[in-house]
Amino acid sequence: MGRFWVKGAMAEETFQEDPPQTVADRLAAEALIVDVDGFEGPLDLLLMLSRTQKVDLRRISVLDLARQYLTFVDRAKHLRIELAADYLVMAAWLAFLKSRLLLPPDPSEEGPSGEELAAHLAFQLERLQAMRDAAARLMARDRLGRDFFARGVTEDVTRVRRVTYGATLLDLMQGYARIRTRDEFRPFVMDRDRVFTMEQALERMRGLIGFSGDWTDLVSYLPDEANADPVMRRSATASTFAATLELVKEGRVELRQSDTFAPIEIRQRKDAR
Amino acid sequence: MSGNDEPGPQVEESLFEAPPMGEQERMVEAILFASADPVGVKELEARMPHGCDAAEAVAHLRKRYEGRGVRVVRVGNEWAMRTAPDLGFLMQKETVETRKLSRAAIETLAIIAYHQPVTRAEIEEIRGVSVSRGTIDQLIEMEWIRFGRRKMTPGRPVTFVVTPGFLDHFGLESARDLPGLKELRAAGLLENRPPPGALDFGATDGEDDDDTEGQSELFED
Amino acid sequence: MSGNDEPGPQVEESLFEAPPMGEQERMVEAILFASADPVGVKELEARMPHGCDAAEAVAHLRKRYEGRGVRVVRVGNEWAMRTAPDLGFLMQKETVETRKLSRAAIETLAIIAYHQPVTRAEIEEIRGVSVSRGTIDQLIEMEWIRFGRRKMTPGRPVTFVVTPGFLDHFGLESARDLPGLKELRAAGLLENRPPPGALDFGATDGEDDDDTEGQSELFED
Repeated sequence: MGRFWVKGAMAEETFQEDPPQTVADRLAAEALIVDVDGFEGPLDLLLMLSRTQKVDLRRISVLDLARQYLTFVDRAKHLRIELAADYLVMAAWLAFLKSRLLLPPDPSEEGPSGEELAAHLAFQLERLQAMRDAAARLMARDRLGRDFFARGVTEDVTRVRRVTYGATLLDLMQGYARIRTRDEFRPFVMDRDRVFTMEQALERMRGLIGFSGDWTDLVSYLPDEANADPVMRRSATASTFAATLELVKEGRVELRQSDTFAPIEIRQRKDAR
Repeated sequence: MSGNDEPGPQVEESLFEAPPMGEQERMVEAILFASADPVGVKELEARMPHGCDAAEAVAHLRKRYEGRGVRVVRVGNEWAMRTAPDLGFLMQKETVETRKLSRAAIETLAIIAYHQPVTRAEIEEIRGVSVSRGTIDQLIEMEWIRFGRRKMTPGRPVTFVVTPGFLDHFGLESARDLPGLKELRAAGLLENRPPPGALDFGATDGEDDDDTEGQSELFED
Repeated sequence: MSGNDEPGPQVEESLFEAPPMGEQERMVEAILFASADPVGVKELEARMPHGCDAAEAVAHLRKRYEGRGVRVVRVGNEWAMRTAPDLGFLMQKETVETRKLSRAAIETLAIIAYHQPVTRAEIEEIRGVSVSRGTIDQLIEMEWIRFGRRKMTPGRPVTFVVTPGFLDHFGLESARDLPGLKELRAAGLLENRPPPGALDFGATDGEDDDDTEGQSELFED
């Protein structure tokens, strides 16, 4: 912990005299902020800030870095530049880390020490830098089609043409995705297999009504299938009722109900043609 | 061939001193190898450093390849490298024409890979259309699918499974390594997002713990 | 290969006596020469007469081409002929413009190459930002990365690994030959250290348990 105290104190001084300085400094600070689009996330920004320490990443002062980052975020706020949420999450975390590094450890407190957290952050930065370097080395290698070349033409010495069919994993996965998404987006349709339509009910009623001389409960007109299957029964009841209304409108049937929820009864109109 | 700095009036000439013949031969070799078409001496020299004698280099190269599996041959006024005619019988594979599998075949194959062992009726149910006999036959002939064991359901229908040859072709250790739908989506292979609350098949992976917000952030950019 | 199983083993052997090694070398030369893509020993032998030792023939051939304008190079488990890199300057005409990769794509590619097999969450943890959908998609499309086997951690997330095409493009014999790999590993920079305590930002934890082992598995075999 002591190490961080000392470094922290030094950093405090340098940072106290930071804000009101020369125009050049302020321009630099602003350039930094305007550049924020160029950073790929908070870790990238931290890595850039860490370069100002001009030391091996392994010996970086995470406390200084935390301060620099928090200053950066403050300036961004001051200049009313909106930072993405992950920059602010990192700021909160670094503020927490800073307090852990500055305060003597509380023995009653659980969890990793500030130094452990700082060490991990340093590790992450070093690893990111290492990957950047590795990427650069990779891209600088001699490359096929740029530095070395494959045979320019593959020969058809004997023109034995055999057709094979091929597919890539990508084709396969896209094919599967296509099927599955098509399922997901199946337009909503009513499944009509257990439905007694009004047209069916009307047809049935037209046939039956001629035989009913007197008041008869509507329910007795339901088709036989309706008795076995409750879903069908619900559908048939509704459609038969609707069909009855249609027949009343046509003047072929009379309809009555003695009371709320009492059975609905129908009979053929005497004067119907 | 770099810094031999002979002073005097010949400076310009020595600056452009041609590389040794062995080096020129290498150059001709590389150019003829990589070119799709035969190359003439004039073009060779235009591409090589100043002062090279491409004709001589070609002659050397030609000699070097005498009796080898590859030869330097003259095509009109130009030069090309060709495999030796007596080895033509080895070349059959090079003339194989690869065509994309039909969409029906790819979809059928994908369903078998993801759902194996799967019956023909099940494939048809998933695809929503019937599967032609030819499609299945083609996949069997390619040795990408084979018959699995019969299903213990009425009619005991045969099932289909993918073969080791399939895994080999697609660079998979096992069919279980096929990415789930969610992962396909994460990899950007799925354009559409499901309606909210849609069924979530495929793998659920630890990396998507903080789903709702993480996802939109990740994939909506 | 027909149906002559009567006369005994000797006859069969002599029937299929392998050609002399010099001839085998010519055959390998012709096959590798004619193919733009790397060819494996198994395929070489499948195309050569019965009894050939393609691996040995390749070794001879490789030696023969040492220092020439064209070389025999190893790509993963396969072999290919490629022009010598120092002659690239002669080939402006053949140069194919590779698609410019974004910085994110380049970094993601490097992370996959050095950390493979690696999950998306691990890539994000290393880069400190989420991986956009297009990046992985692009790398898969270029056939530089593919899905590896699933990680045996909660959620069984898919992993990414680099392909033989990647090795070919960057002139690597195997993933073990990645520049600086040893140093990076020695420095512990390829470890996937979980953040201390629960206070991690960025990616989620819990899937990095058996990491070291996955890595060594890949590079050490």
